[in-house]
Amino acid sequence: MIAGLRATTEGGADLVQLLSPEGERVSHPAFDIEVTPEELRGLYRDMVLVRRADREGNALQRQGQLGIWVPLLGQEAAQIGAGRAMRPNDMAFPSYREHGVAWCKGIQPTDILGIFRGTDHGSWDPIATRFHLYTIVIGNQCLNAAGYAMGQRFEGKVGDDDGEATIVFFGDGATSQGDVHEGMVWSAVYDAPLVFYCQNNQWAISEPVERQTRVPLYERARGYGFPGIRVDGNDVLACLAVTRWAMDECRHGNGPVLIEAFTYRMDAHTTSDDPTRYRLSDELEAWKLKDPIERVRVHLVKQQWADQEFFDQVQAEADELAAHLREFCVNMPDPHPERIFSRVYAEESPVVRRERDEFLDYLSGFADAHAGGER
Amino acid sequence: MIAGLRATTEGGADLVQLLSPEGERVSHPAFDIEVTPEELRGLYRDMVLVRRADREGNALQRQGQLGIWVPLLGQEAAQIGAGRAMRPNDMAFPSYREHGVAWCKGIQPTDILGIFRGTDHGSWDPIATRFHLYTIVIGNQCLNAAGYAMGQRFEGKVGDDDGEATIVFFGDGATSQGDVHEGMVWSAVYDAPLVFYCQNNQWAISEPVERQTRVPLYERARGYGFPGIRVDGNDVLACLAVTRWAMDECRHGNGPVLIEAFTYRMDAHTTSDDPTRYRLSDELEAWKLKDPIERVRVHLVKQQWADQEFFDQVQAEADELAAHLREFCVNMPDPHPERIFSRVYAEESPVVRRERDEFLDYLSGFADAHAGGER
Amino acid sequence: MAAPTMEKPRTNEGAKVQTVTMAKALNMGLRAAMEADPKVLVLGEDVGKLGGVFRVTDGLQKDFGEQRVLDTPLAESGIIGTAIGLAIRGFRPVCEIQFDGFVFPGFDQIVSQLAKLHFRSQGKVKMPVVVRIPFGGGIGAVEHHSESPESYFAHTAGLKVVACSNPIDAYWMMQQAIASDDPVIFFEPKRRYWEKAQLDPGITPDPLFSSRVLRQGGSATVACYGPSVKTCLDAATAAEEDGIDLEVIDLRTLSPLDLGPVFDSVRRTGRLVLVSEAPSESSVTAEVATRVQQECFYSLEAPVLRVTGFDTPYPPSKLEEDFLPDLDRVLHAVDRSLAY
Amino acid sequence: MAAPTMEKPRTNEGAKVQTVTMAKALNMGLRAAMEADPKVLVLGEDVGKLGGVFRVTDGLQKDFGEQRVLDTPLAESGIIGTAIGLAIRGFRPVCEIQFDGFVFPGFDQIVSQLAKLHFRSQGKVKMPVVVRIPFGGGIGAVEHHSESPESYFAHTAGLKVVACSNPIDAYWMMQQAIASDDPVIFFEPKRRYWEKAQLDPGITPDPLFSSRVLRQGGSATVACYGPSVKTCLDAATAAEEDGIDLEVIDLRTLSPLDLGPVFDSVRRTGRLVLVSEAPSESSVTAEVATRVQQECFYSLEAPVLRVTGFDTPYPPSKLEEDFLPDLDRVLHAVDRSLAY
Ligand SMILES: Cc1ncc(C[n+]2csc(CCOP(=O)(O)OP(=O)(O)O)c2C)c(N)n1
Ligand SMILES: Cc1ncc(C[n+]2csc(CCOP(=O)(O)OP(=O)(O)O)c2C)c(N)n1
Ligand SMILES: [Mg+2]
Ligand SMILES: [Mg+2]
Repeated sequence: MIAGLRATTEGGADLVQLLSPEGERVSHPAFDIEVTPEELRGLYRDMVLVRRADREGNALQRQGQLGIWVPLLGQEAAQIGAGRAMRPNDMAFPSYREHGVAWCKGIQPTDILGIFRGTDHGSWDPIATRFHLYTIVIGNQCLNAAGYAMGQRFEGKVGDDDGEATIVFFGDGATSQGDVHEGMVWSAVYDAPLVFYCQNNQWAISEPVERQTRVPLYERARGYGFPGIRVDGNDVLACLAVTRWAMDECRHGNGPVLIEAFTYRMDAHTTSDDPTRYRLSDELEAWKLKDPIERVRVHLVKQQWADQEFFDQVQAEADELAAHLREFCVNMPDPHPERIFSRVYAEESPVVRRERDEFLDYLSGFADAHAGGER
Repeated sequence: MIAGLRATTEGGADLVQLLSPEGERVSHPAFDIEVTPEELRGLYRDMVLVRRADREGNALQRQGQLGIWVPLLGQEAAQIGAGRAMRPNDMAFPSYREHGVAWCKGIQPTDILGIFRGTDHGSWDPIATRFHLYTIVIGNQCLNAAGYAMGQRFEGKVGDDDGEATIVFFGDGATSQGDVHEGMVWSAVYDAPLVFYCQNNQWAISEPVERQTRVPLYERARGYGFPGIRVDGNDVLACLAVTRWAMDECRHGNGPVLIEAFTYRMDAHTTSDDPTRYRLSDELEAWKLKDPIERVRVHLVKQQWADQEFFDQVQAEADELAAHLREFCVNMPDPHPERIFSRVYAEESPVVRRERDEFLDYLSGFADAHAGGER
Repeated sequence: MAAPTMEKPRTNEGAKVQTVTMAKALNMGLRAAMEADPKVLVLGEDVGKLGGVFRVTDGLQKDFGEQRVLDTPLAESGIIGTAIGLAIRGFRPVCEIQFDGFVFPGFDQIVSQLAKLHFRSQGKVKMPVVVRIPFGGGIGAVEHHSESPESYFAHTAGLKVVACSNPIDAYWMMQQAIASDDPVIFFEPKRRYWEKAQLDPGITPDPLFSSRVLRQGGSATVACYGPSVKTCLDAATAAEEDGIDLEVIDLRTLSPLDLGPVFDSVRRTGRLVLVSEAPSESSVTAEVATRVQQECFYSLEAPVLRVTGFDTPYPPSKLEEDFLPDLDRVLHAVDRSLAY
Repeated sequence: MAAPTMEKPRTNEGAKVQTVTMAKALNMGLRAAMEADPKVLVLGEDVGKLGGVFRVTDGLQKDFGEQRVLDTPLAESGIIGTAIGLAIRGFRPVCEIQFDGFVFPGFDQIVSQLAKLHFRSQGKVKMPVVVRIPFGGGIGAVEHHSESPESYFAHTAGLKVVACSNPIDAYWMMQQAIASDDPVIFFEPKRRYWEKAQLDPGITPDPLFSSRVLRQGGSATVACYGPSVKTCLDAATAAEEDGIDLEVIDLRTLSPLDLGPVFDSVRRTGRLVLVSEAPSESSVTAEVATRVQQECFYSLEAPVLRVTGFDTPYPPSKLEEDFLPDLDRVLHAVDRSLAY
């Protein structure tokens, strides 16, 4: 790195934190919230289940059941905090790692498998669930989200406490893309009710965040004239509080807002990646001490808000979820070749129709080879 | 406009100014410079000549000698100030309106005509003159300039007072483009010796600057971690001082820097444009009081740094330049059809060769129609 | 579900016949679509107060307001990318790209999102987005203002691509494109903006994705689109004097191609000349030629020939008369075809 | 002035023969070019410490330092746009685009600047930039990682476009592309990265912009490039058993096309099948077909046929075996051609 100093594990003085890595409640002048024991148990459960599903996804890939898996390990608090800050009418635009946000929007982990098994490009209904399909081309979704949020505004759905808002997820690496910039320009100029939620997990594959910026990413917002906040992305309470505030700002018409959730990618970039080639295990060890789930568990115990039975039950639920996921995955049927030509357009194209007909005709010449697959 | 208030003619408290519209010297704590009478006369002469050439370009277009003209009227100080801040080894990347910067880099106004007459896409040598060809696709040049500046750094040409630097010109509208953002990201991360020189002339064709941003454009720099300065773009001394400082910062290795030259496009966007459709003449009248040349003239007179003879002589020079420009323009030969196929590649392509041979052969069938044109 | 409009477009019976330029016809088409559906938005650079640099959106912001006709920030990825988001929200955005050469900063959003979202979501997300692009040369402009980028889009699965060639088509095709639930890249031949025709809003137009025989003839077939259509019709008129009887087909839709009429014609004439301003390599004309030699193999009496812009960057405008296919070059190719 | 290297490439006489994968051969080619010229830089995402997601740049940063092998910020327009600036400054940048589908954010800089600066400046500015793109399907990847975007570039005047198909070509073509003073879009068939061949650095390679007959035969000609070359060679082997003798041509250069060997071959065989993973509409295979029907009109005994990816977005990977041209589909097309 030519410029800048690397101090990955420290978020700096501006970091909003409500629950320390040691499980202590910290107060914050601007973003404090009250949580009930039940709420906190719910957040804990979310994180444990999401992590379990994530680990199962990883295992399924290792066993050849998935082509690739994109782990969220370490980012559970950032995602569950943000996800639980959303209201049903709020819209989310994920990148490709937001299995935790998906969970909060009611997308089943099984719905996500198809992308990574290669049977579909995303199977859920983004309109009905208000959770857009995963976007793989880095940064694209920031503009799509800006447009959607502009639409919320144009429809008069913004301006009071019943307003709607949108949240878009992207990584630290993504901040370099022109589309993310343009998304910020548009949102600022059109007062779009959009929360830019950057999970700074310190790495863009092998590149540390210093390859993308000299200064903390939340400061980017200043240049556009809207607030930027850095939150402890491993603190589910802080993520919840800050995102809830930001979404509320937006639904009241005071958007956009940038949130930088300062977190860490504890696993590889994807199952195809080998992080030992570019980062030291020390770093991972330091971050393990800030584990997003552990601090909640400690706090629940300290406060006597949860007993062993609760933890056991969550564990059992997690195991069940994982078993279900595995069961579902190994039984997923291969798609039928006709699927190649399916719904390319709303109004079918004669070109696609010709190619489909010719190809199916060609296939019918083979007695059995291509018999399988679901239509 | 949904957000923001428009106060076009006011640059705000942070505006760096050294010469008021009334021709009074103003001192500035950070950017003051000493100029000799001779220097100031030189700047005056530059601006008068450049304006005269610009007006002649406009007239030539009106008379059908040029296809289009892009006037710089009103931006003489912004361009001459920046242009005269450059050293011979410094590189400049213009957009399409920088006839004044071109002048400072030794490009003759006649060299520019071909682009607007349609005989070439830029006739000067960007390597020898260190003035890149005009870039028409908004924003592209910011990345090209960042790369060039990185190259200066990689070659070890940065780090002391003999260092080199690069300056890139773009408009207020351009700031919305992804490429401008990426140029800032790259320059910041690689400490590129690059001055981003935004001429905020208040308009991007028909769109006021509020369509691009909520906050002053110079604040954009903060988000990338380098300085942003707003200078009175109609004050040639302030532009010179701030740009000289910024270039020096860069050549010493402290780049990049963003300068927003707060100015006004006093004419149409191009000769094809009709600004009466979108802006009030009041605005123009207000800006006329801030004319970049007039204030220097007043100052020269007040200080008794120039007499009538000087002004007459500059006027005569200007008229001569205009006459030469006109003479040159009307005598420009049309290019030969072979030029279509000329130097598409460094190593000729057989496809282009075939098409050229076939076409010239085809043309030779016409006795005279296509005889003209210079090879 | 197919867009309802393709088969039975809305007709404006009772509206009166008038002489209009293509720019005006496009404006009227936009206006009709905006009146018919409050979800239709227009976005682009200078489309509002100025009415677009070609005045195609003239008066729309005044009548429909700033929330339906948006002067956007200056960035094409932003225009396309937000239009996609608006479409996800249920709007039907019509984007204007100011000139052909400026579509490229928005190319990624077009190829990666606009073209793919319907397929990706298997129809759960519709993309009724129109991208209007004034295209082609002949107006004496500087670089990047005279290009013919249609092949990039025709090559992109998931997009539909059309080009109008006259005011009447312009009026109808614009409304049909906006009514389509698929993304349509809509090419407008800018040097034909000021040509006039009698527009009868009472008729029933042809479907959007269809080509059309404009002139019947038996000597050879000439297929073209956009700005070249007038050139080819003029060439046909000139050829008539030499006893050559050209059939002229306006392709109108470049993706999907509607080649039925071309095949029929070539089966009769045995000869085909394709005309386009775009560079030839890996282009739409190459696709048409390939399909025709395949489908009309036994009918062709000469190879399919092309008259196109050259495979060079667009030249300085003093050379564009040479660069662009003109009447002489078309006739020269016809002669070559007939000589086989 | 032509780049000197095309005719007389630098040979490494004395270097020893070894068995290498294509990924390794590319790595060796890059290394040789970097050793030969200190102005050669490598830039891209993850090309440094990681050595690229396919390890093609493995070890280069370690040996040449961070100023010659740059892990760039994550933005493709930035990678191409700064490479252009570096080229103006006199460097010879080699950009890596991580996967085919991610070249589009950089498309504008490629089309508007990289392709046009030489022509714009009439040679005063050279653009010796190589853009490496791992392309094609068959690796079971998620969306955007299996595309074949070569036609977009072949259609763009001012660019040169090549595709290697085997380790030996990979080694030489990479060096030749870097030595070229023109911008070269360099396609690497990613599913062939791990295939091996014996590399003899002592030989004199073919020129970069040339196609090559890989297998002679008289029944029909099959022309292909990149990942399809192996498929076609396998098909030829299979066809042999049925007494069908296929001539297989590796096009290698997609722009400019080097069709002399194809014309020669078709004049002998009378039949041509083109194979490519890219969608067919307005593509490179369309261009080849069009040129061949024009140049070999009287020799063709069957229309030129194409076996390509379909005109649909790339499907979920469980379907890619069906999407991609395979041995059976190639032979099926050969049969259809022979049936004419
Ligand atoms: C336009 C584009 N370029 C490159 C890639 C390949 N790629 C996938 S993820 C990734 C790194 C992203 O880093 P970041 O934005 O920090 O998100 P994270 O993966 O860390 O969540 C890259 C380079 C891509 N998907 N899209
Ligand atoms: C990518 C791109 N989009 C659109 C245009 C058309 N266009 C030319 S100049 C201009 C406005 C530029 O405004 P600004 O950046 O403020 O510069 P100014 O012309 O005011 O100097 C537009 C939209 C273009 N040249 N390039
Ligand atoms: Mg990251
Ligand atoms: Mg401006």
